[in-house]
Amino acid sequence: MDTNTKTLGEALRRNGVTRRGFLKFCTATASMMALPPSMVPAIAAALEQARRPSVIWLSFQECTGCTESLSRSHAPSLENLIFDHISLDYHHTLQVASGEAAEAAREAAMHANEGAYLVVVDGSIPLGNPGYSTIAGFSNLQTLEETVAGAVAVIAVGTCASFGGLPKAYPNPTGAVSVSDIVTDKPVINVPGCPPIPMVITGVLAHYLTFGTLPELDHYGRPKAFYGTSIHDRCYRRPFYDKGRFAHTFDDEGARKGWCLYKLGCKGPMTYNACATAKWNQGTSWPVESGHGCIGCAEPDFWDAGGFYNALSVPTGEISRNASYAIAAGVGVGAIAAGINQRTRNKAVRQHAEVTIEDLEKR
Amino acid sequence: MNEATLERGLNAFREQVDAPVAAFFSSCVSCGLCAEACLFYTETGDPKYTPIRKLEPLRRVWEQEYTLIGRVKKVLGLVEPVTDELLQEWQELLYDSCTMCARCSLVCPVGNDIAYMVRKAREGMVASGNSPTDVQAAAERAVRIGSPMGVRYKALAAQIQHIEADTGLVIPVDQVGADYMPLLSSMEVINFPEYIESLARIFQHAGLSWTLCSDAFEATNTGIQIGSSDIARELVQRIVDGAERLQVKYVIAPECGHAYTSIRWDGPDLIGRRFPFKVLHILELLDELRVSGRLKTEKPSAERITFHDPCSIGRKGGVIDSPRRLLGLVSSNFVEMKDHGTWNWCCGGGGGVSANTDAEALRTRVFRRKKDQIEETGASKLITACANCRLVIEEGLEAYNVELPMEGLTELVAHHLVED
Amino acid sequence: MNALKSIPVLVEAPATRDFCYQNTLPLLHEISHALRRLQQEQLPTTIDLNAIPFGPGDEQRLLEFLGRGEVSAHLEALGNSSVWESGYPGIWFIEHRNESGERVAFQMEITTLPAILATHPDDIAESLSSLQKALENPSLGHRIGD
Amino acid sequence: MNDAMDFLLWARGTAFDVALTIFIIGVIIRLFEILSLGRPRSLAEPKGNQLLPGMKSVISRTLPDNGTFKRQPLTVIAGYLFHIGLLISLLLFIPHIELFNATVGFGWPGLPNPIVDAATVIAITGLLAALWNRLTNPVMKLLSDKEDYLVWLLTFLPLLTGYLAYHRMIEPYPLALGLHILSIELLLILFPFTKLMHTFTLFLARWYNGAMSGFRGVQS
Repeated sequence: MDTNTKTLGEALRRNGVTRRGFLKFCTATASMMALPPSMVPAIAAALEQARRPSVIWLSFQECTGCTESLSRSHAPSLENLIFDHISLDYHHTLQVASGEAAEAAREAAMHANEGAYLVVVDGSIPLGNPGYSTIAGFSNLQTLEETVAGAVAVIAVGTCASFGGLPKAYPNPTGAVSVSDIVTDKPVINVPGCPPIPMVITGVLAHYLTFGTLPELDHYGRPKAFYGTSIHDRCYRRPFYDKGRFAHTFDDEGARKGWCLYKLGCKGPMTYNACATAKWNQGTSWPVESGHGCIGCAEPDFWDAGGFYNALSVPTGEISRNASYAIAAGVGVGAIAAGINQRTRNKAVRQHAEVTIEDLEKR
Repeated sequence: MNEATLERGLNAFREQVDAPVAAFFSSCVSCGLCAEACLFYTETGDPKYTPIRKLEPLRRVWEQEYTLIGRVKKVLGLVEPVTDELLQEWQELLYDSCTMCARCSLVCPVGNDIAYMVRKAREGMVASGNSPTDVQAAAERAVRIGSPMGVRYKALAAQIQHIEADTGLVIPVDQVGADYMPLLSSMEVINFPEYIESLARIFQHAGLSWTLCSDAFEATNTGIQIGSSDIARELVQRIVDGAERLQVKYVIAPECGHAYTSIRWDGPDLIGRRFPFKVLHILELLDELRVSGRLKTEKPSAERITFHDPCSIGRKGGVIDSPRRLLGLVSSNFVEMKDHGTWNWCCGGGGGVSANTDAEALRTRVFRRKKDQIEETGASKLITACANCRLVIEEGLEAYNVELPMEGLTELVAHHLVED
Repeated sequence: MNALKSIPVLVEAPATRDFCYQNTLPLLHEISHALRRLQQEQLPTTIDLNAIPFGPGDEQRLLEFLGRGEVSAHLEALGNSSVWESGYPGIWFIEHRNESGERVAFQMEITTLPAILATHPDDIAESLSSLQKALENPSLGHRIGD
Repeated sequence: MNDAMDFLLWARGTAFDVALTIFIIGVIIRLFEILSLGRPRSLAEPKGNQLLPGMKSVISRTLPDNGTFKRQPLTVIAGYLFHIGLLISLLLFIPHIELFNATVGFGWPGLPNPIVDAATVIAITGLLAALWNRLTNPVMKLLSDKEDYLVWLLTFLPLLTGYLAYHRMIEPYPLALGLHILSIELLLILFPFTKLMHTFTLFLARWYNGAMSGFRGVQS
């Protein structure tokens, strides 16, 4: 419990971190939080005073991909420094304890940090039948409601927790819902992505750790620092889009030359995430750079949004088929309308009463 | 006996809607550009004279009877019906303030032939008893007496006698087997007998066989002006009968705008068959004679002259180049008006307006455009090829106190003939 | 399946120094504006290169374009860091790596001297007192913080 | 939370199918209604050909005559700005071409976005000028009924929402895109039953006018 009362500044100095090392740490943190370099002094000042929060990590209907993403940064790194400084008191994939001991750890953390701990959730919550997903005999809904009650805020990590994700995709057999569908009385930060970029997860934690506040959020509850710009607007292939240079198949000249993938169904224009700058695998590459369009995984209902390989502007229905039916129907109804018109006029012609000079004047 | 009623009018409107009318009404986006082509708007600035607006009654019938959505709207009571009051109000717009000059048909960006529709709309106006009484009276005279001005053959015969006595020319009448049968307008018999004299001189000069027809000399057709195909048919039939009786090869339309339209373009459709003779405008005939070298004329005169294109002959009839070639034959100082040929401005008296006393004040007012156009040329003489235009312009110039001699083109050519 | 093999999984950086389609050219313009600001108003600028959406090869082209100048510094604090002045004096690169050699930050500073190189006043004070202590008792050694 | 996306999916799915079906059926009905009324063949001896002058008018009426232009420059210029801007942004914007490609099975090259963006601004400016003209020009004011203003709005909305969506001025983006698509669907649904039909019928109208003039040997 000693670490809980110590500030980060003290902890770092105790670990022999120099002022240059601390400045470097702050620079890296600013970069990670996607904040401008001018924020570094403020970050330094805040971090000096930052206190270690308790974090409880709940996993519901999920594939563990989010945890995998986060733990990709396995080597000792700045992320680790942050995790050294948070108290990850419950995470059933990562923690050593299991069974009743694990649940006891959760309850202890909740009790000790009442009103001050963070809850991280990955996975969606089934409402169709509570039996679809349970932990220690409790339904996900029960666990969530109980854990969130004393939390200061909830971070919904991954698209399943943020928007329902794959479990919620049509026809949504489990009646899956997102965290924010249930938690309405606490701040919920959504960190969507399938999986989310590890740097984004840690960036959000770092923000809370650094400033003790929640980052500015967009309409979907996502931190604006990472989700403020669309993939399209930050894409290095954007100039090709503006110039009208497109790959039409995955093996044509355009694809080889790295032209825009819009026509191959890239969802970049409607997807807000930091992939284009944060990149993946320690900055190695990201989907568009690897030659595949964005599938829009950080957006609600991306599974149902009309196919990964259909251009964004193309309607989801079978237009050509519908159009041909409509043409057939149009010709049919049109023929009837034409018949009515001809009948009307023929009748008028038949009813024509010859105009003679006697009846020019109205009597 | 029949009676003019709203129902008959509506039925006539219904009869008149064809594919062009439907396409025209479907295409109008109320841009108002047709107003800028209309004398009655440009000279008064009153938007009610916007050409397309004059067709509101016909448009309503089209919408309510010939479109699915219109029929639905009609059932739901969302459209305004065509009523007696509407037609009474629109009489001024369709008769007093429209000469069917078709200038609007030329400017419409979506291609609406508005004059075509005004002609059709007048059928409904006639059938519902909403045509001007003056034009009605003219039609009555045309049908009963044989000429809208009440001119009988007796009067023409007297003119013929005069001319023959004065000039020694021969004017053949009712000669079976002649090649050419010229028609006259009663205005020429009464106001401009020099036209008849010129005809005689030209035919003699060119050595053509021709004849007038004692029971079909009147070319004007009040049926076309008032907008009744039934009356127009009766009047056209007289000419066809006369021409067939005399077995002529050519019927020559006189210097009269709508007469050319009625016999040349509408005639065959009115009587429902092709003519066994050809119809030419007198200017077309003169141009043919010029081409074949049968017109020998003296040196062109240097007097500055200008030419007024009658709408029915030029813009609506396609006789635009012939008069200019003839003018070149007789004048070395011919100046065009700013807007001429297809783009000519109407004299303001066509389409029955000159026969309609209700329209007199308005007609004089809008004549200002023609007056300005003429004055701009600085010409000392105005030539035209329509007796009606000539009368309207003479009256108009008088109203604006402008002194300018006028002459018909046929007379002008006749005066320049030289006999060897 | 031949076609599949021909798809380049990683788009190779074009060999040319063609900046037209990439983000390098606008960045270079921004740098030149920053340099002018430094010259005229003595205002330094820091650019986080991680936040620039570079395409394949862009970073390499930028580094090649600017080249290396006469100053390089090596820093050992929470892993290695390199600081060097580009071929254009006043344009500095600062690359921070963590203990396992992964890059954690990559910045460009348009300034006279990057802040991280200058010695902090508190460190000077501590340095002075440590030195004095060491002079009093030379066996204490030379390192701060020990 | 997911309302905007649901809305977009609905707009791109069911709503689009419904709108397109109504549009196609409606336009065909309208064309049948017009053509079924026929045009009697004239018995008069023709002085000219009908086909060529008809075709010529279809093209030549695109240009205003000099007199009209001088008298109503605003109507003419606003009309041009709007129509040219609309055609460029409708037909040469790449996402739109992809939509046509999916509907009719073929596409064509597009224009770079900054040009399309400028064209959209031009079209919007043209439409605003046209509205101002309609409200102030006495002739247009008298001629215009509710339908004219409805048609203006139906045309304006897709341009406006398209512009706002492209520039991310409505958040979230699915809502912006959905509104844009919905505004087009409104346009499609009402298209066959309003003056918007002039898009198709003006070709008929111009042809009839040109052909009837050509028959009499006059240039129209």
